[in-house]
Amino acid sequence: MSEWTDRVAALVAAHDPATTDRAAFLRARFDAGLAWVHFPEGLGGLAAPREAQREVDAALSAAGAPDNDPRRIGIGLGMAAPTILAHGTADQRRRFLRPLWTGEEVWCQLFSEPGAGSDLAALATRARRDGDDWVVTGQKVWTSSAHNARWAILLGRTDPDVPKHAGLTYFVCDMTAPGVDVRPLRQITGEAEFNEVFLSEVRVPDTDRLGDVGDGWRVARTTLMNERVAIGGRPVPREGGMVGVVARTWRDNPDRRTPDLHDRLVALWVRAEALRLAGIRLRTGSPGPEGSAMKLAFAGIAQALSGLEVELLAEDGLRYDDWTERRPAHVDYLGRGAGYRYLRAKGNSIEGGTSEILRTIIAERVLGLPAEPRADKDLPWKDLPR
Amino acid sequence: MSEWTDRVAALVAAHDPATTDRAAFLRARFDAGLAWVHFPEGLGGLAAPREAQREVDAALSAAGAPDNDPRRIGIGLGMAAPTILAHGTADQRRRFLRPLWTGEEVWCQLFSEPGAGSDLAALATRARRDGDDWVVTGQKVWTSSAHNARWAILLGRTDPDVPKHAGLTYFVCDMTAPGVDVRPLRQITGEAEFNEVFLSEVRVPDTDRLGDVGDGWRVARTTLMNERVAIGGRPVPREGGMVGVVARTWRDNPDRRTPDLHDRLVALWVRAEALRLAGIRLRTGSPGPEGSAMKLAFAGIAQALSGLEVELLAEDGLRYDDWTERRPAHVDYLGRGAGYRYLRAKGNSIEGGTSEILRTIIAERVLGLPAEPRADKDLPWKDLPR
Amino acid sequence: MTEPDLRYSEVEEDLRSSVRALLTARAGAGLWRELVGLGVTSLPVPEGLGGQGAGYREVAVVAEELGASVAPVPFLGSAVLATAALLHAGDTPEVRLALSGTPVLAVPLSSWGAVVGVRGLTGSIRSVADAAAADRFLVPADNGLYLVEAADVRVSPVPSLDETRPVADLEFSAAPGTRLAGLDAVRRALLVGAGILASEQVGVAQWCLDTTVAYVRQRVQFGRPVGSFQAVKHRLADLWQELVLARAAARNAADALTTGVDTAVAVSLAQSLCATVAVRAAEECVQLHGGIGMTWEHPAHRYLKRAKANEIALGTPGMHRATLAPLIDLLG
Amino acid sequence: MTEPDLRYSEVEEDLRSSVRALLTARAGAGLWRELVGLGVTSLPVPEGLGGQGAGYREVAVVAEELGASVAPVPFLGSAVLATAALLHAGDTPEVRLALSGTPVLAVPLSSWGAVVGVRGLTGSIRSVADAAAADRFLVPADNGLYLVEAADVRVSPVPSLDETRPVADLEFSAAPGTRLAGLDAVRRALLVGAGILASEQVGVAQWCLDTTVAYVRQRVQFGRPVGSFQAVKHRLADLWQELVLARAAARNAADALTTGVDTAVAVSLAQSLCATVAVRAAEECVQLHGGIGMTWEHPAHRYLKRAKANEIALGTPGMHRATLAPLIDLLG
Repeated sequence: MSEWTDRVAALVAAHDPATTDRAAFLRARFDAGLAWVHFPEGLGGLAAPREAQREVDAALSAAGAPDNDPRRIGIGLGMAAPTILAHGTADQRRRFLRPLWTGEEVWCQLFSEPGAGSDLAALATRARRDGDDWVVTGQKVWTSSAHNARWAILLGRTDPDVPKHAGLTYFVCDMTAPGVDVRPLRQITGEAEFNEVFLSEVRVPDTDRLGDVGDGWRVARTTLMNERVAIGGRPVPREGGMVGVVARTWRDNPDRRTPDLHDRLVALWVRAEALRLAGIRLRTGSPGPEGSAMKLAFAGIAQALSGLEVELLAEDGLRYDDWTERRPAHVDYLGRGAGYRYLRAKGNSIEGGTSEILRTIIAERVLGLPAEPRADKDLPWKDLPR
Repeated sequence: MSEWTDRVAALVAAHDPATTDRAAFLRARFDAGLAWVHFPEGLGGLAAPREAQREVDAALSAAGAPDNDPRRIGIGLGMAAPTILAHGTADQRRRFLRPLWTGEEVWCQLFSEPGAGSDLAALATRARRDGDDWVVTGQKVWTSSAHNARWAILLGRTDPDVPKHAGLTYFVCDMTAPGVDVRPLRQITGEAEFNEVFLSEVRVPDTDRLGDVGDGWRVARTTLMNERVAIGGRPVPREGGMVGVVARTWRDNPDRRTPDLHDRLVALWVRAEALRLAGIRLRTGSPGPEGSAMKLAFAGIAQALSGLEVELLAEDGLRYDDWTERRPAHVDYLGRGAGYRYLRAKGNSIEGGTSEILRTIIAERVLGLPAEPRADKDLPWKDLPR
Repeated sequence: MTEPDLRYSEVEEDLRSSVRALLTARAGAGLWRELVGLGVTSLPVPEGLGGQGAGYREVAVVAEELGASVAPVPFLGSAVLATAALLHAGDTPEVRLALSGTPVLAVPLSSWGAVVGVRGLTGSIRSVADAAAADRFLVPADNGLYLVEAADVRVSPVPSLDETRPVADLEFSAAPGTRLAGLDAVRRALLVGAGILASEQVGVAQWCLDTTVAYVRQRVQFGRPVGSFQAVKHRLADLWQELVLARAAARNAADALTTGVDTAVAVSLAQSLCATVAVRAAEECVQLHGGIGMTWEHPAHRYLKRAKANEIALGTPGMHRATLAPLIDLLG
Repeated sequence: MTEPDLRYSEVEEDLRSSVRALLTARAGAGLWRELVGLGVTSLPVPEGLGGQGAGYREVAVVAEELGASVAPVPFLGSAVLATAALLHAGDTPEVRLALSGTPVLAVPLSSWGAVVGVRGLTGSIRSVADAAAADRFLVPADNGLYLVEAADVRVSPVPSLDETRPVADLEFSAAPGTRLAGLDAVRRALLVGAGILASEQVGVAQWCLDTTVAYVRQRVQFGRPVGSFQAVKHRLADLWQELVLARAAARNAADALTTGVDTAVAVSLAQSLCATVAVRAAEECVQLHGGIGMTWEHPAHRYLKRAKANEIALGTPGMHRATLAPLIDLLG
């Protein structure tokens, strides 16, 4: 029909998904420029409009082609890849993007630290130059996939004597290198979704630096911008997500209903549906600043709904499905119990930008309210209060 | 029975309330030290414990004695009197306190300005020294009773070249002096409870200064502290105040009830009753910082209740009782309609310290959280941004 | 379910600009005539019936702008409620006659759900919006909707909480009238009215937010703009976020009134949200203006009164949640 | 109505200090024995029955401290619920026997209002708090409350949302038991339990507030203590204000349980408020700790889980509002 279905047909003809090894097929797909069509030729794309991807994916899916299990490699696809594309050298793009996309190499992100959460730019992990290498020492936290990852994107402090944003440099870190110690971080749900990563004198070759020395904050903004775009971007059916789960619990438990819970549930259903509608406006309109409202509202609604579900379940709400310390590949809101949902949803207003930070962003960038007086922007990092 | 009933009996025997002129009786009561027993002798009191007043009042009331209509002279009793007692000269106390207490002279307060609300210390009304007088020019606002008042307590700026708190002086201002122009200020309720007061070259004799030149902020703190103590200080019966009014509307309108309004009303009844109980703890315990919580909670509850009442009244909630621009002597929550209550209650979180200011006070003085960095405390007033 | 179109089209944005220009230039008595002249009062009326042949999406845009200016015009009572009832009644000479004037639907503005008619056009109806502007009334009676000349009705204006949309009491004593339709026309009018009112509420809320933001940017206390204080910033950010949801819901209601898809859900969804957001925005506007927001002189109070009256109008949020529950299979 | 005494007496403050000292010094298995030894588990039991002859005001102070430390002891199930039921049953040898051990009331912890008993001591009861610690159970059966030896009950612990107050399922197969009282003893126990739970919730909330305040005072981000940011300050001020109301309500419930004046109103008033305040305080505690509050290592999660489980325990806030409404003549 279109150029895209033709290209897919050609790929599938040359590499029959039924008989081709999965990794081999994905490599062939990458080489055909059908991995992410908006990427440049030779790097998995064809410099085509991003919108064409949907048609390509649909045609491949119809042809029975395997996908690259995007949930498993979300950080690579969503954060590392756009950053490498924007700031990497030709060598770095060639080396990293293909196995990243095929999933042969998993990526993780070494940004947050115990002392640098919302104030990421204050991070303390030190990277000292030593010949052709950098020697990295510090502690990172909230790292998902670290235990499966081959590579990490890493922000380190290369100059403590300049203001905090100016002393950062962005690296690619080999997670198999000596000195990288990954430890599971157990959460209030009982699971260990994330890790702490201790870096002791880890050597990173200068060729694995992404962007200029001291330009790490600018490079990281590419990463973080792509993180935020990902939220609220997908079309969702009515009652998709948490509201659907709780509505089903409601429908399944007629004897547990009370007028109080009823009015609150309908009010939350309304908010969830309005959020879905706002998502439609956001996707079909100009990208605008509504994205941060989506994440803020999403967290509030998910937390209120999951809290209500526990209340509704009464004597069953007092129980928990499983306290085993598991290491799940992704968050399983739908497969787990109400208590899990309640606890895990508490993270929605912390991870990927706290609700407090989002409110400040909205106030300043959307509403144009003045920033607070700040003393920490111009002082040398080493002189900042901690 | 007690010393106090004896004293009351003696006063009543000497000045039979049934035959004595009201003002004469009140003057006699003042001279007998039974006006405010905790004030010094000769100034309407007997240097007695404040608690004794309740017994005195009860005995006088039982004897049919007139009172001094405390609602009409609230600012004099509640704010001017304690300030004059604490900071006035012997002459000033003698001159002002007796007619203040008897109600023969009404007092008002000239503090707030259009540009100095929450930030009262930034006020701009200028007081220049001229011989034995001060010449005062400026604009004051939110002045209740100004149109009936004989005297005002006034804060003026006597030195613009020092930081804002240091350049203020506290005066007593004759409201009949030339240059004092009182204009009613209409509110969103339609009433003009308050006034704007324009001061043009008003001459205030230096003998009417209260406290030292430049010490006005310290004197004003006495006034403001007494303002805040007044709130939440009286015993209230269950369903006293706004909650009782709205509960009666509920009981009178069975056909207008909905499950939504029902749950909200009971929840607000709970909060109102808990606030009343907290008031009991506050009164019977040490005075502590709970007072600011009382005002904060009071405003929120009154606003939510009055909003609910309008909703409950449905087609009657669309109506208003009276838009006439009246000049009431006090707020009449119970005598007016639901719409009035809704609108007037909006002022509860603004007047006498906004809810925002109260939250900051609680956070810093009760919880011990750090103050925000401030640039306005040390700059000369004239150099402050405006 | 295909996704609704919730953007503002270019045509709709042009319409918004003309209405806004008119509202900025004009106030007072002539405004309604000018709006009629511009055609914005007959948008959903087919061209064949003398209207613009547009839809409720466009009506909603006008309602937003009228909300943002709390314009004292009988748009809701006449161009929305009465017109919707008349369009439901079908094309008759009486309907054409009524559409050519300023008809007003004679129901208490608080109506939602059941409509009790006057018996034999004798009786009274309280708190009718925009009644003073009417040349004819559409009156629900026990067996249908009747057209009654305003001259045959005793109209008693009452002091209204929202003076920009005054209500009045109507009295009928065996008034002469023509039957136009069944009472389902009234139910349709209330549905349309509630859906369009959501956009008006969005307009009210947006004005309150914009005005508050502008004020706290320039108002200085403690040597800083009030709008640089974090608690103020976060509250306004939350309000803006609520408005993002409310606008999506209001647009969805306007679209559903036009397409006829899932209309009852869309309308009650929007009313559950938008009424509350408008009240909250207006209350924050008064609060964050401090003393000046409590004065008669500042416009904030007109928005507060409109928002609060609108919260009662055409069903409270609680009533709309109760309406919604069975439609979305969430029974109590 | 004379005003209730809502202060903490000196005796109560002394009691608080001893309990707090014990909780600070001790943890783990021996804690319950030490509490028993201190006499704080038999406060409302008359001296003639081997107790302290104190009242529910004192029990409430202990509950506050146990809440503030989320101590994993069977205080609620045994020293509050079971003791209240036993005291209602009157002085019999069986009651004396039960009071000398660690009896537990065998109802789902979520119970409020109607209690459905097991039929002929055969059947099951789910989600019973503190069951694993019981030496005897007080079991509601169809015609009264029975004393059953724990050895005659199958106790199956289940994973609990709040691991500091684990619940278990009980199974009875024609268990031998002695009838102690009618089911009104259970209703009395639930009333006492709900009233005392309010004080526990105040203790939970106070710990969360204190811990959060301490954290934001020392945690620096953007070159300032997080606690100097106005939005954080105002939220904590609001939380403190809620806690002032909650504490007044909880004290009032404890006082009413002691005096017997207006008890049902006082208990449901307190539960309507305190459960919500504790959850809110715990949620704010997690949120304002940021990432560290989401870890298993930090104690915040134990308070969150206790607060949330307590919100269900002995009637949700909504159920207590429904109970309260007719008592205060606010019918729906």
